[in-house]
Amino acid sequence: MSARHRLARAVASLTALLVIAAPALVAAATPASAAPARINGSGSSYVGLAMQLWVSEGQVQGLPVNYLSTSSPQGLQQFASSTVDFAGTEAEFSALGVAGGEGERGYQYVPDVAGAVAVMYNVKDKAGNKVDTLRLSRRTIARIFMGDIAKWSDDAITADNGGLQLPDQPITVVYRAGQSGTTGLFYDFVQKTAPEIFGPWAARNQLPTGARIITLDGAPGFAPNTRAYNGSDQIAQGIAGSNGLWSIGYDEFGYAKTYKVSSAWVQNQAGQWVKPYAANITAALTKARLAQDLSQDLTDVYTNPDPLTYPISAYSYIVTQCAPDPARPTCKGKYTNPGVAETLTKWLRYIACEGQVNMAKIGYAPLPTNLSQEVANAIGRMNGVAPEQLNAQNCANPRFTGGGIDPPPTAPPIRGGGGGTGSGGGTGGTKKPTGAAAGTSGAVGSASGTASATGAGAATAAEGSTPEAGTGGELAATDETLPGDGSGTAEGAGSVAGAGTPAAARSAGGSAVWRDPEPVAYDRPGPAPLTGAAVVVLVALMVGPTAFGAIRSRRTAR
Amino acid sequence: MDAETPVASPPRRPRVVVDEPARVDRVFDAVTFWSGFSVLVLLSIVGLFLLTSSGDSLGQTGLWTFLTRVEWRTDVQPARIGVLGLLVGTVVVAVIAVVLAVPVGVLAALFITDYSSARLRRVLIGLVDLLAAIPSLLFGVWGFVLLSNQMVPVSRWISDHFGWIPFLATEPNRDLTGSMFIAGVVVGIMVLPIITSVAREVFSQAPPGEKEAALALGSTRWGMIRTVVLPYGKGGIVGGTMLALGRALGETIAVALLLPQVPLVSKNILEYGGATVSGFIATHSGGDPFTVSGLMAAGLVLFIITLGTNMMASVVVSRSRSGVGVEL
Amino acid sequence: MTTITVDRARSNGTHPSPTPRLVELIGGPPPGAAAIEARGACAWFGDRLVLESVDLLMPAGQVTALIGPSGCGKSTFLRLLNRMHELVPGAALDGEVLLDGEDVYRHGRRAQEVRTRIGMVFQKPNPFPAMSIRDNVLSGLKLAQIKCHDKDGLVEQSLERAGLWKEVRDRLHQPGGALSGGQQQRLCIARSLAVHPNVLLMDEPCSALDPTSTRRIEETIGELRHQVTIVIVTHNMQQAQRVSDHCAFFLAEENEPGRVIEHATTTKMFSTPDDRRTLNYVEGRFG
Amino acid sequence: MAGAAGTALCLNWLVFGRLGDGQGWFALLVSTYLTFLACFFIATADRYGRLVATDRTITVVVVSAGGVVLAALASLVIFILVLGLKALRPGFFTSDQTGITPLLPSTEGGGSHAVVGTLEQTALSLVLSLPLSLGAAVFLNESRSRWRRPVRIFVDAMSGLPSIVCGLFIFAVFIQPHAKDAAIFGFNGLMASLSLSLIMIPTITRTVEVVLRLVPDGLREASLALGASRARTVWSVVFPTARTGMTTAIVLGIARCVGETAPLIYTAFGYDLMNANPFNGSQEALPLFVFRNVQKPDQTAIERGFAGALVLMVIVLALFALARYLGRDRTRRAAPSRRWRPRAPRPTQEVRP
Repeated sequence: MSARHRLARAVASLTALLVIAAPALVAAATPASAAPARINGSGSSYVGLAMQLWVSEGQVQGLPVNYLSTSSPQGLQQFASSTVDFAGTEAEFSALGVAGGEGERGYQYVPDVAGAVAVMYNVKDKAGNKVDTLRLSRRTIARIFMGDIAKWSDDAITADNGGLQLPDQPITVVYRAGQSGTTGLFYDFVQKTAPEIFGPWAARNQLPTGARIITLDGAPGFAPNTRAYNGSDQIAQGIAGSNGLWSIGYDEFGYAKTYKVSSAWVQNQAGQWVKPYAANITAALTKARLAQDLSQDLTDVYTNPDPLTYPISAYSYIVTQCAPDPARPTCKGKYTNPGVAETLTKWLRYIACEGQVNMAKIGYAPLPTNLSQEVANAIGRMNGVAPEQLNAQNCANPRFTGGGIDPPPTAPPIRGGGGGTGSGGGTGGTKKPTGAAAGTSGAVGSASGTASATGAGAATAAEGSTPEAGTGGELAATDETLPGDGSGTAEGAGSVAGAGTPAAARSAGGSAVWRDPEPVAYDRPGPAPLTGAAVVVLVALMVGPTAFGAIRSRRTAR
Repeated sequence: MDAETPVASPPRRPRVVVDEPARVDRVFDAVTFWSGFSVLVLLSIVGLFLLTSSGDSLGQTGLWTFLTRVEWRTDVQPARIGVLGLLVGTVVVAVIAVVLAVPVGVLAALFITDYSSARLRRVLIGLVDLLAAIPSLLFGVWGFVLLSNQMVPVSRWISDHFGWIPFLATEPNRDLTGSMFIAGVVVGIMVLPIITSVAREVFSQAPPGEKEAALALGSTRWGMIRTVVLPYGKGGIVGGTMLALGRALGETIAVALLLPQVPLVSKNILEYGGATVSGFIATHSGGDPFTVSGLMAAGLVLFIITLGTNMMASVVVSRSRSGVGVEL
Repeated sequence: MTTITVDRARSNGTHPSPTPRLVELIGGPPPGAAAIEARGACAWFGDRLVLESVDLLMPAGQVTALIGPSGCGKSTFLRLLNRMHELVPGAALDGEVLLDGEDVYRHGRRAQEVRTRIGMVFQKPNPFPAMSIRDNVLSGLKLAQIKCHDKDGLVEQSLERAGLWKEVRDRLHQPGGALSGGQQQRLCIARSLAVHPNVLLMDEPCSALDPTSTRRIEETIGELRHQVTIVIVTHNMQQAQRVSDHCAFFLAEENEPGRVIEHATTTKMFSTPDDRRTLNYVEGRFG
Repeated sequence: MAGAAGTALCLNWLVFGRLGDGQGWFALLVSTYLTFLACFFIATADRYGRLVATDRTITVVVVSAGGVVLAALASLVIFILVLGLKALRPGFFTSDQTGITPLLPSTEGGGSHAVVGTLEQTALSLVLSLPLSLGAAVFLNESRSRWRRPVRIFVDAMSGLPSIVCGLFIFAVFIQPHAKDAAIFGFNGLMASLSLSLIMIPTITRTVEVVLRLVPDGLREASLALGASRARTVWSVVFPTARTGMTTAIVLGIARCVGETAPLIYTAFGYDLMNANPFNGSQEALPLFVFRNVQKPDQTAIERGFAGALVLMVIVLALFALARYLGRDRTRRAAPSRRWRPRAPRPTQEVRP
């Protein structure tokens, strides 16, 4: 036992364990067959919620997919520099001004889902009640987001809301920090809706007019009061939180649902007030002009005369490589790793069909049949084979199966200041709106038929005690009931619980919690005493010596 | 050659003595030299690469413009990027952190060296070292989830009572989370152990003779500390502060979690907003080569500032009377 | 390769064994004591000449004491003998040091080999703290890459020669730092003896020790004197008188390098030195 | 003192009750504390005079500063412990995030992929950096080359390199230009290890060099005087003597490395599934897992993030404890403590057993 050995042992003692572990684990984890290989993607947070679902479903099916929700421009850049295998985006390379798309890698756009940008807000009426039925015309929205309307009491907002005047508070415009495809989409809408204001505004703020505005970082003074957040999640959280009062922002509709943020009813070309439910998105996008490479021009969507149209809708894409194809000059070559193509094609096939089933529930709209078929065509291009023909038998996309989408809820009457009677003194308190809420709910119930009513009832029974989040009172709960009923009837039994939950919330009277609490059913007993004991011990360990030392040193100080 | 050396008369020049190193020594010399040298090479490659790859963006932007421009935009042609907006945030956060942490850290060090019993002192030293070992991520998460909301009333209170100071005034209904002040508080708690341990080290080396002399002259303990310990440890305190400043300047992940990372020179440190160089780099991963080059340039600027701070710290500490044996 | 055979029984009469055990070293220095002689030795530190033209013969198997006031170059001279001098940055030297008639600074000769033959004990006891007593004794083997088949025997023999065996025989595996100062110093002597050097240099070995420990070390020196050539630096006149056969008096005048003033047998040095300065020094009138 | 505290509290209660401006906990705390100090000062000044009162008041301030440091630590640890235990189950170490959606409870799924990633990346970076940094530390301390000074300057300079820049560097050198050519240059564990090595090398080199410098020169001389080569001396004398300190330094280097998040953002990318091959494909690590999850929208993800944070904290604390254990110095314990305590004014101090 020499000192040298002991030294060697000492120095290596820690590394040895780790070093030995590594190769063993590598050996253990290396799959026996090459395919399917891991694939990595990154990009759009607009499609982030859908991706979360698809990725986890894909993983369950044994497809090792990974998606990092950052932003469309970042996804495209990473795709262009080959650091990821695919990218998620809602705008094209050219529209986002991302270089490298024309690089040797090549690309194709594969549509994956239809979505919409919601206008979220956090406003109180003069009585101090939370407003959750705000209506905004397209032009008002455009003016707000260009700083042209700076107060909630502005006449344009009052007019949109049937004379309900909001308090004289400055509007805080919330925007995405950094580059974002959602910003690109939304400001494209703003530009097309109010071009005569947009021109001077863009010039004043040194924002581009030719390409899309994908970041507002350079012109933070584009509106009098602005605030930037770092991602779709934070925007929704920021607006919903108590610090977000008097703010308004744009974000994918799914986040509004996830965080229970109020989103505005937007007036479309037909004069209807709509929210981005699946039917509205679908209706709007019938006017989307798709180019040969499937990239979209949304100008006509904003002015779609269909009364169901939600005007700020757009398709989202997955960007992949593809085998050279004369019809597609951007296709430049297959994935070098066949395992990547294997995983990606299988996963895309899933997205084209089964993946569309739950889209309406989480705030998107399923792809139309022709675009599902385009996904299949894209898969064919990736493999260099003839594409599979999709139909109702081999594809579960609800648009194939023909169930269609139920009519969406109609806009509730304006509340907060006594309906159309103008700005009252706020005498209503909480009782008055409750009546209005009940009325709305009844109306919707009759519209969507008995199926929804049964579903809601069952769910109420099952989850009656769930402290489901309301949105700051009865009003919000009512608001959320609408989409629930709509989607519930569209998708049958599978989403009954989804329809029922808001109903349950209503029956429970609602609460002021803005985030989903942990599901009660999963709160297994067991760790609680352990946690308690650990904390007690820890506190004792920390506080004991301190108190001891303090007492002692004070005593000795005497 | 030894045979010719005259014995009687002392030679003017010493004889050349060659010790043929053993083979193992030659190997040893080679191995240690090359590992030392390769560390040198490696690190200079990092430095050189930082310089050259910053060159792309700096060449396009111009060094002075880059240093003085606030905005950071790569979506326009030509891109307009500048580091000033980030630097201001970096410095503000670091200064808040240090200003808050230094008094507490120095007093805590005094508590450890001069007020606590031997056993408690050992425990406390361990705990402070422990605090230093906790990854900054955990501080960031803690600040992000817990402290950020807890600090809102504090920010509100400060702005209510000290709003007459320009950068502390907030308008009502503003979001007070995610402010540079909160980031500064979290980073301050993070650098607290550094200041405490450096100050403790120098305080513990204060000459016992002088301390006893002060006490023997009838001074109170505070009198002794004021006349002996604090003057003695002055260099250590300054050095520790600058070391902590260097650390706070480079802090990444906590500020990436806490701040929105929008490069603006915010006029108000209590309101939502702010960006730091490292946090900005962390939240802007996956850019095109030009963006990366710009980020490199920003990182280089930060590195130079951190380097300067650290070097000043080591100079101050080694020049001071107490700092000779202190390792930074 | 050399093989040393040492009769263990001879080394310490107090612990007789019925049959002498042989402890063999393979690859160590040649057996027995060797004479060491300095010729015209000079030493520099940087540009400063600290030792000038020292000629001194230290006969084999005898104890030579180097005496003189502080800073006169005794220790430098000692370190010159086993090539430790050249380890100091900026140090230079001249002259020759002959070990068994062969220059240790001869071109091509390794300092390592020289140091194996000329052991050294330092002023402050410095056992290796990370090693046990036994490992400390055997450290020379490992460090100089000398082989030995009977390590236990060597440990016992070396510790006996250093006069430490009886005190530590039961705790050979304790760390060397746990011993008292005097014991540590004897452990260092045992460590040096374990490689069977021809010469043992001692640089004020007792200056950090109490009188009892000093006496034990002196006894040890007495016991070793015929097995190994000993050169000892000491400030203690009585000690020099007690232990040494020969004496050399070093002196450095103001702004002058150190020189050997006088060199003679101990008896002569302490009774009738030739030089007045020597007389003054040994009688304690200066220095 | 208790009297002063009580008075202060009551006074404040009164003041706040009367004025009732509702400024929140912070205002209450600050004013209570200040009032307490004032009361305490007045009370002691009345009995013992101003000098003593100043001394005692300062004592109170100093003690409370120590308390603040402890409170910060306790708050952090307890917070992470409480939130982390909510979601931490044994399953955390056996499963990854396969098929985890926001609707599933936080106790489903786990972070085994993150734990494996962290272990592999740390081990790899240790393998990459340890020989180099040990060699460099020995070079700095044991050789006489004139390159020592530049090496030391560079190592010192680089230890101030912000960690995110290390990640950015690896990204810009390897990943961005070469990811399309070879998988080894894509986002993967190796790249993460490389960037972590850039952090580790200066850290370990500096600390180990300091430890080596503490080895007394006498031991080196003694070893050389026994005929050892310099290599032997370093290996058999210097290293064993400095062993405890070196191990402590290395373990603390690992602890720092384990918790690094920033460089991983640019190199490991993050991954929800198990990828135990650090040379191919993006990989998860505990810090990344925590960083990404606490920022996610759903509460369950945040809880999972905290479970990860708890595991990370336990790993770091375990490494820290290991470092302390290895670093407990047997030789130093015998030496008298150089720390000094004031003796004069403490008659009761030594009585306590």
